Amino acid sequence: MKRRVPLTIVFIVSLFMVIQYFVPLDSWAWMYQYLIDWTIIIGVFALLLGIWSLLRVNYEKIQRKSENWQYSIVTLLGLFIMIIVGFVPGWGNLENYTYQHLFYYVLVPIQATMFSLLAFFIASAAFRAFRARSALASLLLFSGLIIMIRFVPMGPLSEPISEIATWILQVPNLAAKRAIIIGIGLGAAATALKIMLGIERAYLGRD
Amino acid sequence: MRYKCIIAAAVLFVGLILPQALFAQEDAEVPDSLLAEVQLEPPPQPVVTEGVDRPNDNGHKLTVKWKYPEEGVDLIEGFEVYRSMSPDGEFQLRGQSPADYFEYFDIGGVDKSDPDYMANDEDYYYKIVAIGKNGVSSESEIGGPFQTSGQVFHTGKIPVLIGVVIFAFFTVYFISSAKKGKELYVRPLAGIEAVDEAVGRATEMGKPILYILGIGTAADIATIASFTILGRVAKKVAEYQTDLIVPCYEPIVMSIAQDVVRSAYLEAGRPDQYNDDMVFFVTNAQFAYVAGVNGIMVRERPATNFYLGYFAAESLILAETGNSIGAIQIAGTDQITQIPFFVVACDYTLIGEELYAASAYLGRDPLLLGSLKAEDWAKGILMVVFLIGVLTVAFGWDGIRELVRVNL
Amino acid sequence: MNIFEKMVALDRRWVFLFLFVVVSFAYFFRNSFSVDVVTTKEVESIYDFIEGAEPGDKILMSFDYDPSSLAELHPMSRAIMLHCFRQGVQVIAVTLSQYGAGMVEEVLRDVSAEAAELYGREVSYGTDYCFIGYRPYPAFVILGMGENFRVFFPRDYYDTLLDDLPIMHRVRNYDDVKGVLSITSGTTSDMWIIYGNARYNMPLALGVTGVMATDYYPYLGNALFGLIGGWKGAAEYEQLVDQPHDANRGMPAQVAAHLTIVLFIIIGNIGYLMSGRKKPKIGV
Amino acid sequence: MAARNIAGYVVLALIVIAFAISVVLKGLLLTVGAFLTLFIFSFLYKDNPYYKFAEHLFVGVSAAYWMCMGFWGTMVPNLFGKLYPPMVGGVLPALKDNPAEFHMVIPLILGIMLLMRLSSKAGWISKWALAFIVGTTAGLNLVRYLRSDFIQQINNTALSLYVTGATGFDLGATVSNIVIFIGVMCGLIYFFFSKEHKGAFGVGARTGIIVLMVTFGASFGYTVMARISLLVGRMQFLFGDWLGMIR
Repeated sequence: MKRRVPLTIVFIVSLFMVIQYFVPLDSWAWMYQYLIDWTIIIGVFALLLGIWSLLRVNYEKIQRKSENWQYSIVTLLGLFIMIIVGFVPGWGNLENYTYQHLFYYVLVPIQATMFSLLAFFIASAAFRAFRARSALASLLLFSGLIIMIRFVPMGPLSEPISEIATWILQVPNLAAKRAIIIGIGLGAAATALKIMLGIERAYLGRD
Repeated sequence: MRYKCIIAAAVLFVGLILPQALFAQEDAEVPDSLLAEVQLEPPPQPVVTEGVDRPNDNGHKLTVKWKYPEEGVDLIEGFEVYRSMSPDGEFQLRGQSPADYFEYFDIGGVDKSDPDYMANDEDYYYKIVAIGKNGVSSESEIGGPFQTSGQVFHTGKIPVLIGVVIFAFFTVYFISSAKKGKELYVRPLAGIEAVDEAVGRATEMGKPILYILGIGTAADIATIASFTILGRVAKKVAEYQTDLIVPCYEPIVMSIAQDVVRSAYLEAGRPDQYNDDMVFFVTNAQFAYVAGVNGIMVRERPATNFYLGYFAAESLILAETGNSIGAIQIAGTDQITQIPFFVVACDYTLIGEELYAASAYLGRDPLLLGSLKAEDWAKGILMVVFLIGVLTVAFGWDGIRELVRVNL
Repeated sequence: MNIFEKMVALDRRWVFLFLFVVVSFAYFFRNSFSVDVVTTKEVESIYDFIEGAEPGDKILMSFDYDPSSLAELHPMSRAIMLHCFRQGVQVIAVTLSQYGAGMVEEVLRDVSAEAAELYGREVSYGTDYCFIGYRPYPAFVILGMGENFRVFFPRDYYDTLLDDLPIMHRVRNYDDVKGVLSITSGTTSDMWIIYGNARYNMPLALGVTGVMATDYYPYLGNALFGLIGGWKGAAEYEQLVDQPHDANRGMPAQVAAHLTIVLFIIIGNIGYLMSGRKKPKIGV
Repeated sequence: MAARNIAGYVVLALIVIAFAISVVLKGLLLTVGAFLTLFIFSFLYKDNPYYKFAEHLFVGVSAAYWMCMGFWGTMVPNLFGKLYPPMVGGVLPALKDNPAEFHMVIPLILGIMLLMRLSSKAGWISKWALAFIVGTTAGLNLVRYLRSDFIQQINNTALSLYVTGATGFDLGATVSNIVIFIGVMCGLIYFFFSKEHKGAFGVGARTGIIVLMVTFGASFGYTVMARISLLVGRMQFLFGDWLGMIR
């Protein structure tokens, strides 16, 4: 019972999803839309599980006074303030001033800055890894360098470099990506099929 | 008498000469007004020819077509399309069409509550009105009845159906032959061979192992493959009694990962060592998650980092931070744009399909391995098709594209 | 530890610091020196395409991005539109991005005003450009526009009948425009290729973000006649139309950063080769 | 140790002073954004209390942000609003008069099932909800991947290995097409799992990985541009919007 019901649900629902792709009728389209809507709603319920886990982990850190426990207070404060601001009865929606400003002046700058750290990390990764250690590494180094140098005005050399760069992007790039995409397509389809048939079931745990 | 002569002359002048003078002045207008009178005739009549249901859809749409004489095109502004549910009912304007375009695609509402609703399998009548440039228009005879209907099967998708059937057949065939105990060879994957070593190293150093499932949902194939690998890693970790940290981006992924790890500990005979705090939720904002995981890395200093699953731009931030703390890093994703960053910054990278294969490989489950064989067969077939494609093109036939065209 | 070993083992924070200093320097003084951008064929071919158009020709521009990619994609949108208005080419704008409509409206208004000022003529809605709006499900919209623009857009963004706009007069589908340019930050570029070009075979070019660009190079020459990738592509176009702006101003920082990284790679390799140290090969 | 502590306090004091000055000159909001930006950048040097602060704040606030978005953006209009429209009349008057859609009970039940996992006894029932989600997307994925990543690719196979252009035989294009053909074939060979990479097959796989490496290098090199743009954007914020040094 504990195993069979979930596997049956998986089979029926997934089979429906496969068949509906080929059936353009209204009733099937509606059913499809319902299923998608439902999964989104279940996903929101799941957020509660997430928040619960977050609360628990941080609460325990504070209680046990484990290393850096003070910062867990910051997390919980941020969480509560944002929730209160977002849920205060009567404010009723997310257009309210405080909520929007917390978003624009706390979330957005941190997010953008985290993202921009990539500029530094891409440089350090290139410095460390682009070395002629082996034949393969040298190829990586060579094509990476060609593409980067393309940026720099180099007088008469610019033209041929730009040609080689474009060729790499057009030819080997196409071949490699196509091979990877085909592999991914097959692997993903096979995994999906295994899930449908109940062969791949690690996601259900073992109890 | 003289009097009369003057009056007569005046009358003559007014009656004969003045009009002439006036006409001379308005020379440009004369032919125009004359023409207008001629042109007040209505433009030619359109003739409704057919109403075609659009194939491979859910109905509610119809293409009305009509004929129109070529000489009429220049005389009209365009057409108006009217529709009714009975030939003598009230006709409603549906839309316009340019003068040189003789069909109209009538899209009705799908929902019964929609005022624009157009029912399937019911009669509709159309009337086309040609609007003349002179303001006079002419109506066609009523055309119809036409019907629109939904189709049960989308014929444009036949290649996909064939693909699904063939692929499912291969998979089931090889899985069942694997079940019968046929030995299947699977080539070694460096990244997966390294798992044991990586866990062992962490144990020796007394440091934890960090396992990142990426920022996909529980439904992403990459995440599901990663669950299987996580199960394997967790079992090893339990056997070696090392610490495991699994920070999660998505609550459902977290729930499943908890089950997977708990099961692995159970299997390793150490259920008591598992607790839910090993697998926890951080946040489901991409860069907040990265910030949190970065913090964990620099503070907990894991000996081994696994990045297996769906990754976006954060891949390099994680892998570089992981590198800076000297961890062994094993990565794998099916996101093509992120693979280069993992290849550059990690010790081992599973490229695309290798990630899915790894889950089968680690499991050593004949059922899972059987499907790898099926994938290889599909690849083989594809290579043959490529070859045929190249050969046929060399001989001047380009039909292979048409055979596999999917029409939405 | 000799000098070469030091070069190999250089703390990555030196790389960070150097990069930060160089980029801020280049950015601070971006107006003091200009970089001569080397133009590439894939951008030139879009330029030539519009340059070769007759006044009165129309192109369809699909702005498939939203405000989050505005900074990266706006410069190319602007440069292309300015070029169109300079040539008297009429622009039919559409967006397939859910949050794009408001932004496109603003972009069109700003650029048309700028063009009017630059070229000293009136650039007006309905004759020089129009905006037909947004519809969901991009694949279907692209297919539908191949039949007739009016299938999904009977009226423009401002609720005017398409037939009432002089620019749309006798414009039915892709056959009646000279080409399609999609400026995109998402997956609509694939759909333009699969459902637009493969099905209707109209000339198609893309403007994409820097991260996406490598995915579309393979289509150059078959599905695409041109491709503009990120700031570099935009800077090239700005230079071609002789209207250097945001993208060109960003170029000194870009060139400096690229040079810095190349320099560090060279240092690393010299150190590596001279010190003769063997490290584990990169893993695959 | 004492010296380090003192240094730490001096830094803290300086930051507080700078913060105060900035609040006076530029307003609170911009100052908060700017300081959080600097805190995150400080991670590049090393982990420190300021980064920890920004990081933990970010985690808490973002988790709550998505929670609120999920509630107001999905639950209210799509669940409550459809189950019992009058309930959300206060916030979404447009929905008030819609008829109730009772099928929405299903996700409600599945959602509650999912939450049951917090209980140790009834936890197993949460798997029904998981099965529903996984099943839905597994079916979708099967067709989607086969169509776009497999069948679509056959569409692009019919290459000519002998290209003639306007001026006769086109050597460049011919070479390119041959490289593409061999590259795709060898790439596929690399992804064969059930055959040992030995002999001719091994040569093919080796060639495949060479093509992959060239591509990875190129993708990496090309991405540098996009990442530098991000940094320039942050500089614009710090030096332009905040400090007003550049325009």
